[in-house]
Amino acid sequence: MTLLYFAWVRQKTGRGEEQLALPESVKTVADLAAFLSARGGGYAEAFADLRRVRVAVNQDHCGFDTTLRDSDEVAFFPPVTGG
Amino acid sequence: MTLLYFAWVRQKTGRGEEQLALPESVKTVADLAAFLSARGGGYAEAFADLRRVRVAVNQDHCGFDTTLRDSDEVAFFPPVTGG
Amino acid sequence: MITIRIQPEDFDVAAEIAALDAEDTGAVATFTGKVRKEGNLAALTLEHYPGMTEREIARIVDQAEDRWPLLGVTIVHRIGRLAPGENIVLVAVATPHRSAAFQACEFLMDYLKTKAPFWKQEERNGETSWVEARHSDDKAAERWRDR
Amino acid sequence: MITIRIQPEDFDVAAEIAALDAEDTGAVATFTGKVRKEGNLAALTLEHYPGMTEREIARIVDQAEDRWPLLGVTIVHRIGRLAPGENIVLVAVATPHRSAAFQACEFLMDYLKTKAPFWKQEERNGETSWVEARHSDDKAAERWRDR
Repeated sequence: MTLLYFAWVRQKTGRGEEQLALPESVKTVADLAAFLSARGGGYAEAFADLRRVRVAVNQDHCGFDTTLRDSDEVAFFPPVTGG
Repeated sequence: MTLLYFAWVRQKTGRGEEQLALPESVKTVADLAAFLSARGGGYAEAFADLRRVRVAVNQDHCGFDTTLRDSDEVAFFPPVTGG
Repeated sequence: MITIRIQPEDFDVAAEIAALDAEDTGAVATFTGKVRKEGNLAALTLEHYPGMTEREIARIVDQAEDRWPLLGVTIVHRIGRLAPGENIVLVAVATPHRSAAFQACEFLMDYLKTKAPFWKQEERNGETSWVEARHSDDKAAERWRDR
Repeated sequence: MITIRIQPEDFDVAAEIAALDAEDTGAVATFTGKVRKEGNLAALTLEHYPGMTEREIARIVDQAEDRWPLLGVTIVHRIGRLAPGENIVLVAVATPHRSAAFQACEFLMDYLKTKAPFWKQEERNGETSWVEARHSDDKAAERWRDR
Protein backbone atom coordinates (compact mmCIF):
# COMPACT_ATOMS: atom_id res chain seq x y z
CA MET A 1 0.00 0.00 0.00
CA THR A 2 0.96 3.65 -0.41
CA LEU A 3 1.17 5.78 2.74
CA LEU A 4 1.07 9.57 2.49
CA TYR A 5 1.70 12.15 5.22
CA PHE A 6 0.87 15.86 5.13
CA ALA A 7 1.61 19.03 7.13
CA TRP A 8 2.94 18.36 10.65
CA VAL A 9 2.29 14.63 10.35
CA ARG A 10 4.75 14.65 7.41
CA GLN A 11 7.24 16.67 9.45
CA LYS A 12 7.03 14.19 12.36
CA THR A 13 7.41 11.05 10.21
CA GLY A 14 10.16 12.75 8.22
CA ARG A 15 8.73 11.70 4.86
CA GLY A 16 5.80 12.52 2.59
CA GLU A 17 5.30 9.07 1.09
CA GLU A 18 6.27 5.46 1.60
CA GLN A 19 5.34 2.02 0.29
CA LEU A 20 4.34 -0.68 2.77
CA ALA A 21 3.26 -4.32 2.34
CA LEU A 22 0.08 -4.58 4.41
CA PRO A 23 1.22 -6.26 7.67
CA GLU A 24 -0.81 -9.28 8.81
CA SER A 25 -1.69 -7.59 12.09
CA VAL A 26 -3.28 -4.63 10.29
CA LYS A 27 -6.99 -4.88 9.47
CA THR A 28 -8.11 -1.28 9.96
CA VAL A 29 -6.72 2.26 9.84
CA ALA A 30 -6.48 2.19 13.65
CA ASP A 31 -4.33 -0.97 13.40
CA LEU A 32 -2.12 0.77 10.83
CA ALA A 33 -1.68 3.81 13.07
CA ALA A 34 -0.68 1.51 15.97
CA PHE A 35 1.74 -0.36 13.69
CA LEU A 36 3.39 2.89 12.54
CA SER A 37 3.45 4.35 16.04
CA ALA A 38 5.31 1.23 17.25
CA ARG A 39 8.23 2.28 15.03
CA GLY A 40 8.94 4.89 17.72
CA GLY A 41 10.66 8.27 17.19
CA GLY A 42 8.83 10.69 14.92
CA TYR A 43 6.21 8.05 14.07
CA ALA A 44 5.33 7.64 17.74
CA GLU A 45 5.00 11.43 17.99
CA ALA A 46 2.87 11.67 14.84
CA PHE A 47 0.36 9.10 16.13
CA ALA A 48 0.56 9.94 19.87
CA ASP A 49 -2.91 11.55 19.88
CA LEU A 50 -5.23 10.20 17.18
CA ARG A 51 -7.82 12.86 17.99
CA ARG A 52 -5.48 15.30 16.23
CA VAL A 53 -5.05 13.12 13.12
CA ARG A 54 -7.39 12.68 10.16
CA VAL A 55 -7.27 9.96 7.52
CA ALA A 56 -8.25 9.43 3.92
CA VAL A 57 -8.33 6.05 2.19
CA ASN A 58 -8.12 6.20 -1.59
CA GLN A 59 -8.63 9.96 -1.39
CA ASP A 60 -11.88 9.78 0.59
CA HIS A 61 -12.16 11.10 4.13
CA CYS A 62 -12.90 8.16 6.42
CA GLY A 63 -12.78 6.90 10.00
CA PHE A 64 -10.12 4.92 11.84
CA ASP A 65 -12.40 1.86 11.74
CA THR A 66 -12.10 1.62 7.94
CA THR A 67 -10.89 -1.79 6.73
CA LEU A 68 -7.74 -1.74 4.61
CA ARG A 69 -6.55 -3.66 1.55
CA ASP A 70 -2.98 -3.90 0.26
CA SER A 71 -3.84 -1.82 -2.83
CA ASP A 72 -5.07 1.16 -0.78
CA GLU A 73 -3.63 4.67 -0.69
CA VAL A 74 -3.80 5.81 2.94
CA ALA A 75 -3.11 9.42 3.92
CA PHE A 76 -2.65 10.82 7.44
CA PHE A 77 -2.89 14.55 8.10
CA PRO A 78 -4.11 17.19 10.58
CA PRO A 79 -7.60 18.71 10.29
CA VAL A 80 -7.63 20.77 7.09
CA THR A 81 -7.06 24.55 7.17
CA GLY A 82 -7.45 25.76 3.59
CA GLY A 83 -9.75 28.38 2.13
CA MET B 1 -43.71 72.32 -2.60
CA THR B 2 -41.98 70.17 -5.20
CA LEU B 3 -43.80 67.10 -6.46
CA LEU B 4 -41.91 64.31 -8.22
CA TYR B 5 -43.28 61.29 -10.08
CA PHE B 6 -41.38 58.19 -11.14
CA ALA B 7 -41.89 55.14 -13.36
CA TRP B 8 -45.53 54.44 -14.26
CA VAL B 9 -46.77 57.15 -11.87
CA ARG B 10 -44.77 59.64 -13.97
CA GLN B 11 -46.22 58.18 -17.17
CA LYS B 12 -49.78 58.53 -15.84
CA THR B 13 -49.38 62.12 -14.61
CA GLY B 14 -47.53 63.00 -17.79
CA ARG B 15 -44.76 64.85 -15.97
CA GLY B 16 -41.76 64.08 -13.77
CA GLU B 17 -41.87 67.21 -11.64
CA GLU B 18 -44.12 70.10 -10.73
CA GLN B 19 -44.31 72.94 -8.25
CA LEU B 20 -47.41 73.31 -6.09
CA ALA B 21 -48.37 75.79 -3.37
CA LEU B 22 -49.58 73.59 -0.51
CA PRO B 23 -53.41 73.72 -0.76
CA GLU B 24 -55.26 74.56 2.48
CA SER B 25 -57.14 71.27 2.38
CA VAL B 26 -53.90 69.26 2.34
CA LYS B 27 -52.48 68.28 5.72
CA THR B 28 -51.03 64.82 4.92
CA VAL B 29 -49.68 62.81 2.00
CA ALA B 30 -53.07 61.07 1.76
CA ASP B 31 -54.76 64.49 1.43
CA LEU B 32 -52.27 65.43 -1.30
CA ALA B 33 -52.96 62.21 -3.20
CA ALA B 34 -56.71 62.93 -2.99
CA PHE B 35 -56.13 66.52 -4.17
CA LEU B 36 -54.07 65.36 -7.16
CA SER B 37 -56.48 62.55 -7.97
CA ALA B 38 -59.33 65.11 -8.10
CA ARG B 39 -57.62 66.68 -11.12
CA GLY B 40 -58.95 63.69 -13.04
CA GLY B 41 -57.41 62.15 -16.20
CA GLY B 42 -53.95 60.66 -15.73
CA TYR B 43 -53.78 61.94 -12.16
CA ALA B 44 -56.93 60.06 -11.23
CA GLU B 45 -55.42 56.94 -12.83
CA ALA B 46 -52.09 57.39 -11.02
CA PHE B 47 -53.76 57.60 -7.62
CA ALA B 48 -56.67 55.22 -8.25
CA ASP B 49 -55.20 52.50 -6.03
CA LEU B 50 -52.92 53.86 -3.29
CA ARG B 51 -51.87 50.33 -2.35
CA ARG B 52 -49.81 50.39 -5.56
CA VAL B 53 -48.15 53.74 -4.79
CA ARG B 54 -45.25 54.53 -2.47
CA VAL B 55 -44.19 57.94 -1.22
CA ALA B 56 -41.05 59.70 -0.05
CA VAL B 57 -41.02 63.08 1.70
CA ASN B 58 -37.72 64.95 1.51
CA GLN B 59 -36.12 61.76 0.13
CA ASP B 60 -37.17 59.52 3.01
CA HIS B 61 -39.61 56.64 2.55
CA CYS B 62 -42.72 57.41 4.59
CA GLY B 63 -46.40 56.64 5.02
CA PHE B 64 -49.49 58.37 3.63
CA ASP B 65 -50.23 59.74 7.11
CA THR B 66 -47.10 61.94 7.03
CA THR B 67 -47.85 65.64 7.66
CA LEU B 68 -46.70 68.01 4.92
CA ARG B 69 -45.17 71.50 4.85
CA ASP B 70 -44.98 73.85 1.88
CA SER B 71 -41.18 73.45 1.67
CA ASP B 72 -41.36 69.66 1.27
CA GLU B 73 -40.22 67.58 -1.69
CA VAL B 74 -42.82 64.85 -2.16
CA ALA B 75 -42.25 61.93 -4.53
CA PHE B 76 -44.79 59.33 -5.66
CA PHE B 77 -43.67 56.07 -7.27
CA PRO B 78 -44.39 52.34 -7.54
CA PRO B 79 -42.66 49.83 -5.22
CA VAL B 80 -38.99 49.87 -6.15
CA THR B 81 -37.52 47.22 -8.50
CA GLY B 82 -33.80 47.92 -8.68
CA GLY B 83 -30.86 45.66 -7.93
CA MET C 1 -13.83 53.05 2.52
CA ILE C 2 -17.40 53.50 1.32
CA THR C 3 -18.01 54.01 -2.40
CA ILE C 4 -21.50 54.52 -3.82
CA ARG C 5 -21.92 55.26 -7.52
CA ILE C 6 -24.95 55.52 -9.79
CA GLN C 7 -23.84 55.50 -13.40
CA PRO C 8 -24.83 54.51 -16.95
CA GLU C 9 -21.36 52.98 -17.52
CA ASP C 10 -20.41 49.38 -16.84
CA PHE C 11 -18.13 48.48 -13.93
CA ASP C 12 -15.01 46.32 -13.62
CA VAL C 13 -15.36 43.93 -10.69
CA ALA C 14 -11.61 43.33 -10.35
CA ALA C 15 -10.86 47.07 -10.23
CA GLU C 16 -13.61 47.63 -7.66
CA ILE C 17 -12.25 44.81 -5.47
CA ALA C 18 -8.71 46.19 -5.77
CA ALA C 19 -9.95 49.64 -4.68
CA LEU C 20 -11.56 48.06 -1.60
CA ASP C 21 -8.26 46.72 -0.34
CA ALA C 22 -7.57 47.32 3.34
CA GLU C 23 -4.84 46.12 5.69
CA ASP C 24 -7.02 43.74 7.67
CA THR C 25 -9.01 42.34 4.75
CA GLY C 26 -9.29 38.57 4.95
CA ALA C 27 -12.52 38.18 3.00
CA VAL C 28 -14.17 39.89 0.06
CA ALA C 29 -17.69 38.95 -1.00
CA THR C 30 -19.20 40.36 -4.16
CA PHE C 31 -22.57 40.18 -5.82
CA THR C 32 -23.16 41.10 -9.44
CA GLY C 33 -26.71 41.35 -10.77
CA LYS C 34 -27.11 40.99 -14.53
CA VAL C 35 -29.83 41.29 -17.15
CA ARG C 36 -30.84 37.70 -17.92
CA LYS C 37 -30.86 36.60 -21.55
CA GLU C 38 -34.41 35.32 -21.67
CA GLY C 39 -36.69 34.66 -24.63
CA ASN C 40 -37.97 37.92 -26.03
CA LEU C 41 -36.40 40.36 -23.58
CA ALA C 42 -34.74 43.08 -25.69
CA ALA C 43 -33.58 45.37 -22.88
CA LEU C 44 -34.17 46.74 -19.41
CA THR C 45 -34.27 50.46 -18.74
CA LEU C 46 -33.42 51.58 -15.21
CA GLU C 47 -34.89 54.82 -13.88
CA HIS C 48 -34.00 56.25 -10.47
CA TYR C 49 -34.66 59.15 -8.10
CA PRO C 50 -31.46 61.24 -8.18
CA GLY C 51 -30.46 62.39 -4.74
CA MET C 52 -32.69 60.04 -2.80
CA THR C 53 -30.95 57.01 -4.33
CA GLU C 54 -27.55 58.00 -2.98
CA ARG C 55 -29.02 58.94 0.43
CA GLU C 56 -30.99 55.72 0.71
CA ILE C 57 -28.01 53.55 -0.23
CA ALA C 58 -25.84 55.46 2.29
CA ARG C 59 -28.46 54.71 4.97
CA ILE C 60 -28.44 51.02 4.05
CA VAL C 61 -24.63 50.94 4.27
CA ASP C 62 -24.82 52.65 7.69
CA GLN C 63 -27.12 49.89 8.91
CA ALA C 64 -24.72 47.24 7.60
CA GLU C 65 -21.81 48.95 9.38
CA ASP C 66 -23.76 48.82 12.65
CA ARG C 67 -24.11 45.06 12.26
CA TRP C 68 -20.73 43.92 10.91
CA PRO C 69 -17.09 45.08 11.05
CA LEU C 70 -16.85 46.32 7.46
CA LEU C 71 -13.45 47.38 6.14
CA GLY C 72 -14.82 48.53 2.80
CA VAL C 73 -18.07 48.64 0.85
CA THR C 74 -18.54 49.44 -2.82
CA ILE C 75 -21.97 49.69 -4.42
CA VAL C 76 -22.30 50.53 -8.10
CA HIS C 77 -25.76 50.61 -9.68
CA ARG C 78 -26.24 51.25 -13.37
CA ILE C 79 -29.08 53.30 -14.86
CA GLY C 80 -30.35 53.71 -18.41
CA ARG C 81 -30.91 51.09 -21.10
CA LEU C 82 -29.18 47.74 -20.52
CA ALA C 83 -29.09 44.82 -22.94
CA PRO C 84 -29.36 41.15 -21.90
CA GLY C 85 -26.07 39.93 -20.45
CA GLU C 86 -25.10 43.39 -19.18
CA ASN C 87 -24.30 44.12 -15.54
CA ILE C 88 -26.89 45.98 -13.46
CA VAL C 89 -25.49 46.19 -9.95
CA LEU C 90 -22.36 45.38 -7.98
CA VAL C 91 -22.07 45.06 -4.21
CA ALA C 92 -18.59 44.32 -2.85
CA VAL C 93 -17.76 44.01 0.83
CA ALA C 94 -14.38 43.59 2.54
CA THR C 95 -14.22 42.25 6.11
CA PRO C 96 -11.68 40.52 8.34
CA HIS C 97 -13.56 37.16 8.24
CA ARG C 98 -15.79 35.41 5.74
CA SER C 99 -19.06 35.07 7.60
CA ALA C 100 -19.48 38.86 7.93
CA ALA C 101 -18.59 39.35 4.27
CA PHE C 102 -21.33 36.98 3.07
CA GLN C 103 -23.94 38.31 5.48
CA ALA C 104 -23.25 41.99 4.83
CA CYS C 105 -23.23 41.49 1.05
CA GLU C 106 -26.58 39.68 1.11
CA PHE C 107 -28.08 42.24 3.54
CA LEU C 108 -27.00 45.10 1.27
CA MET C 109 -28.54 43.42 -1.79
CA ASP C 110 -31.79 42.60 0.03
CA TYR C 111 -32.14 46.21 1.18
CA LEU C 112 -31.09 47.68 -2.17
CA LYS C 113 -33.84 45.63 -3.81
CA THR C 114 -36.55 46.89 -1.45
CA LYS C 115 -35.41 50.39 -0.42
CA ALA C 116 -33.30 52.05 -3.12
CA PRO C 117 -35.51 54.05 -5.53
CA PHE C 118 -34.83 52.34 -8.85
CA TRP C 119 -37.46 51.11 -11.30
CA LYS C 120 -37.00 48.65 -14.15
CA GLN C 121 -38.86 48.82 -17.42
CA GLU C 122 -38.76 45.84 -19.78
CA GLU C 123 -38.78 45.91 -23.57
CA ARG C 124 -40.31 42.82 -25.21
CA ASN C 125 -41.45 42.60 -28.83
CA GLY C 126 -41.31 46.38 -29.15
CA GLU C 127 -43.58 46.92 -26.12
CA THR C 128 -42.48 48.30 -22.77
CA SER C 129 -43.81 47.42 -19.33
CA TRP C 130 -42.78 48.18 -15.77
CA VAL C 131 -41.38 45.29 -13.76
CA GLU C 132 -43.57 44.45 -10.75
CA ALA C 133 -41.99 44.34 -7.30
CA ARG C 134 -41.62 40.77 -6.01
CA HIS C 135 -43.05 39.67 -2.70
CA SER C 136 -40.03 37.38 -2.27
CA ASP C 137 -37.78 40.47 -2.20
CA ASP C 138 -39.80 41.95 0.68
CA LYS C 139 -39.56 38.64 2.51
CA ALA C 140 -35.78 38.53 1.95
CA ALA C 141 -35.38 41.99 3.49
CA GLU C 142 -37.69 41.16 6.40
CA ARG C 143 -35.48 38.24 7.45
CA TRP C 144 -32.88 40.72 8.74
CA ARG C 145 -35.21 42.53 11.14
CA ASP C 146 -35.11 39.88 13.85
CA ARG C 147 -31.43 39.02 13.57
CA MET D 1 -19.55 25.14 -16.49
CA ILE D 2 -17.51 23.83 -13.58
CA THR D 3 -13.91 25.00 -13.25
CA ILE D 4 -11.65 23.79 -10.44
CA ARG D 5 -8.00 24.85 -10.38
CA ILE D 6 -5.21 24.44 -7.82
CA GLN D 7 -2.32 26.73 -8.72
CA PRO D 8 0.55 28.79 -7.31
CA GLU D 9 -0.41 31.74 -9.58
CA ASP D 10 -2.76 34.54 -8.64
CA PHE D 11 -6.22 34.79 -10.23
CA ASP D 12 -8.14 37.64 -11.88
CA VAL D 13 -11.65 37.82 -10.44
CA ALA D 14 -13.07 39.76 -13.40
CA ALA D 15 -11.72 37.22 -15.90
CA GLU D 16 -13.09 34.32 -13.83
CA ILE D 17 -16.53 35.96 -13.67
CA ALA D 18 -16.48 36.63 -17.41
CA ALA D 19 -15.65 32.96 -18.06
CA LEU D 20 -18.65 31.91 -15.94
CA ASP D 21 -21.09 33.74 -18.16
CA ALA D 22 -24.18 31.78 -19.14
CA GLU D 23 -27.38 32.70 -20.95
CA ASP D 24 -29.62 32.59 -17.91
CA THR D 25 -27.23 34.21 -15.44
CA GLY D 26 -28.97 36.83 -13.36
CA ALA D 27 -26.71 36.68 -10.32
CA VAL D 28 -23.02 36.10 -9.69
CA ALA D 29 -21.71 35.80 -6.14
CA THR D 30 -17.99 35.62 -5.46
CA PHE D 31 -15.87 35.10 -2.41
CA THR D 32 -12.18 35.94 -2.28
CA GLY D 33 -10.09 34.87 0.70
CA LYS D 34 -6.89 36.80 1.29
CA VAL D 35 -3.85 36.67 3.55
CA ARG D 36 -4.50 39.31 6.23
CA LYS D 37 -1.81 41.91 6.87
CA GLU D 38 -1.46 41.38 10.58
CA GLY D 39 1.36 42.33 12.94
CA ASN D 40 4.28 39.97 12.48
CA LEU D 41 2.85 37.62 9.86
CA ALA D 42 5.48 37.33 7.11
CA ALA D 43 3.78 34.74 4.91
CA LEU D 44 1.47 31.74 4.69
CA THR D 45 2.53 28.57 2.92
CA LEU D 46 -0.25 26.36 1.57
CA GLU D 47 0.31 22.61 1.22
CA HIS D 48 -2.25 20.25 -0.30
CA TYR D 49 -2.93 16.63 -1.20
CA PRO D 50 -2.68 16.49 -5.01
CA GLY D 51 -5.40 14.37 -6.52
CA MET D 52 -7.61 14.22 -3.46
CA THR D 53 -7.96 18.01 -3.44
CA GLU D 54 -9.48 18.09 -6.91
CA ARG D 55 -11.72 15.07 -6.15
CA GLU D 56 -12.91 16.51 -2.86
CA ILE D 57 -13.70 19.90 -4.36
CA ALA D 58 -15.57 18.20 -7.22
CA ARG D 59 -17.64 16.30 -4.63
CA ILE D 60 -18.43 19.55 -2.81
CA VAL D 61 -19.53 21.15 -6.08
CA ASP D 62 -21.72 18.10 -6.82
CA GLN D 63 -23.45 18.58 -3.49
CA ALA D 64 -24.01 22.27 -4.23
CA GLU D 65 -25.48 21.38 -7.64
CA ASP D 66 -27.94 19.02 -5.94
CA ARG D 67 -29.15 21.89 -3.77
CA TRP D 68 -29.25 24.91 -6.12
CA PRO D 69 -29.70 25.54 -9.87
CA LEU D 70 -26.10 26.46 -10.61
CA LEU D 71 -25.26 27.78 -14.08
CA GLY D 72 -21.54 27.96 -13.39
CA VAL D 73 -19.04 27.42 -10.59
CA THR D 74 -15.39 28.42 -10.52
CA ILE D 75 -13.10 27.51 -7.64
CA VAL D 76 -9.44 28.54 -7.71
CA HIS D 77 -7.25 27.73 -4.72
CA ARG D 78 -3.64 28.86 -4.55
CA ILE D 79 -0.80 26.81 -3.06
CA GLY D 80 2.77 27.68 -2.08
CA ARG D 81 4.09 30.72 -0.26
CA LEU D 82 1.74 33.72 -0.12
CA ALA D 83 2.56 37.16 1.28
CA PRO D 84 0.13 39.29 3.31
CA GLY D 85 -2.42 40.94 1.03
CA GLU D 86 -2.25 38.14 -1.55
CA ASN D 87 -5.28 36.16 -2.67
CA ILE D 88 -5.70 32.60 -1.38
CA VAL D 89 -8.99 31.33 -2.75
CA LEU D 90 -11.78 32.33 -5.12
CA VAL D 91 -15.26 30.86 -5.26
CA ALA D 92 -17.56 32.27 -7.96
CA VAL D 93 -21.10 31.05 -8.59
CA ALA D 94 -23.55 32.01 -11.35
CA THR D 95 -27.27 31.33 -10.89
CA PRO D 96 -30.54 32.65 -12.29
CA HIS D 97 -31.48 34.41 -9.01
CA ARG D 98 -29.55 36.00 -6.16
CA SER D 99 -30.58 33.91 -3.17
CA ALA D 100 -29.13 30.71 -4.66
CA ALA D 101 -25.92 32.52 -5.62
CA PHE D 102 -25.27 33.70 -2.07
CA GLN D 103 -26.19 30.39 -0.47
CA ALA D 104 -24.19 28.23 -2.87
CA CYS D 105 -21.12 30.46 -2.60
CA GLU D 106 -21.19 30.33 1.22
CA PHE D 107 -21.86 26.57 1.22
CA LEU D 108 -18.89 25.98 -1.08
CA MET D 109 -16.60 28.07 1.13
CA ASP D 110 -17.79 26.39 4.33
CA TYR D 111 -17.17 22.94 2.84
CA LEU D 112 -13.85 23.93 1.25
CA LYS D 113 -12.67 25.07 4.69
CA THR D 114 -13.57 21.79 6.37
CA LYS D 115 -13.21 19.13 3.64
CA ALA D 116 -10.62 20.13 1.03
CA PRO D 117 -7.15 18.83 1.97
CA PHE D 118 -5.15 22.05 2.31
CA TRP D 119 -2.94 23.01 5.24
CA LYS D 120 -1.63 26.47 6.11
CA GLN D 121 1.72 27.13 7.71
CA GLU D 122 2.45 30.58 9.13
CA GLU D 123 5.79 32.37 9.20
CA ARG D 124 6.23 34.84 12.08
CA ASN D 125 9.54 36.27 13.27
CA GLY D 126 11.43 33.65 11.28
CA GLU D 127 9.54 30.75 12.91
CA THR D 128 6.97 28.55 11.20
CA SER D 129 3.90 26.95 12.74
CA TRP D 130 0.89 25.08 11.41
CA VAL D 131 -2.43 26.89 11.58
CA GLU D 132 -4.91 25.09 13.84
CA ALA D 133 -8.33 24.18 12.46
CA ARG D 134 -11.08 26.39 13.88
CA HIS D 135 -14.11 24.99 15.61
CA SER D 136 -16.17 27.84 14.12
CA ASP D 137 -15.42 26.47 10.63
CA ASP D 138 -16.82 23.06 11.61
CA LYS D 139 -19.91 24.78 13.01
CA ALA D 140 -20.32 26.78 9.79
CA ALA D 141 -20.27 23.59 7.70
CA GLU D 142 -22.64 21.78 10.07
CA ARG D 143 -25.31 24.44 9.57
CA TRP D 144 -25.96 23.08 6.08
CA ARG D 145 -26.74 19.52 7.15
CA ASP D 146 -30.27 20.23 8.33
CA ARG D 147 -31.26 22.64 5.58
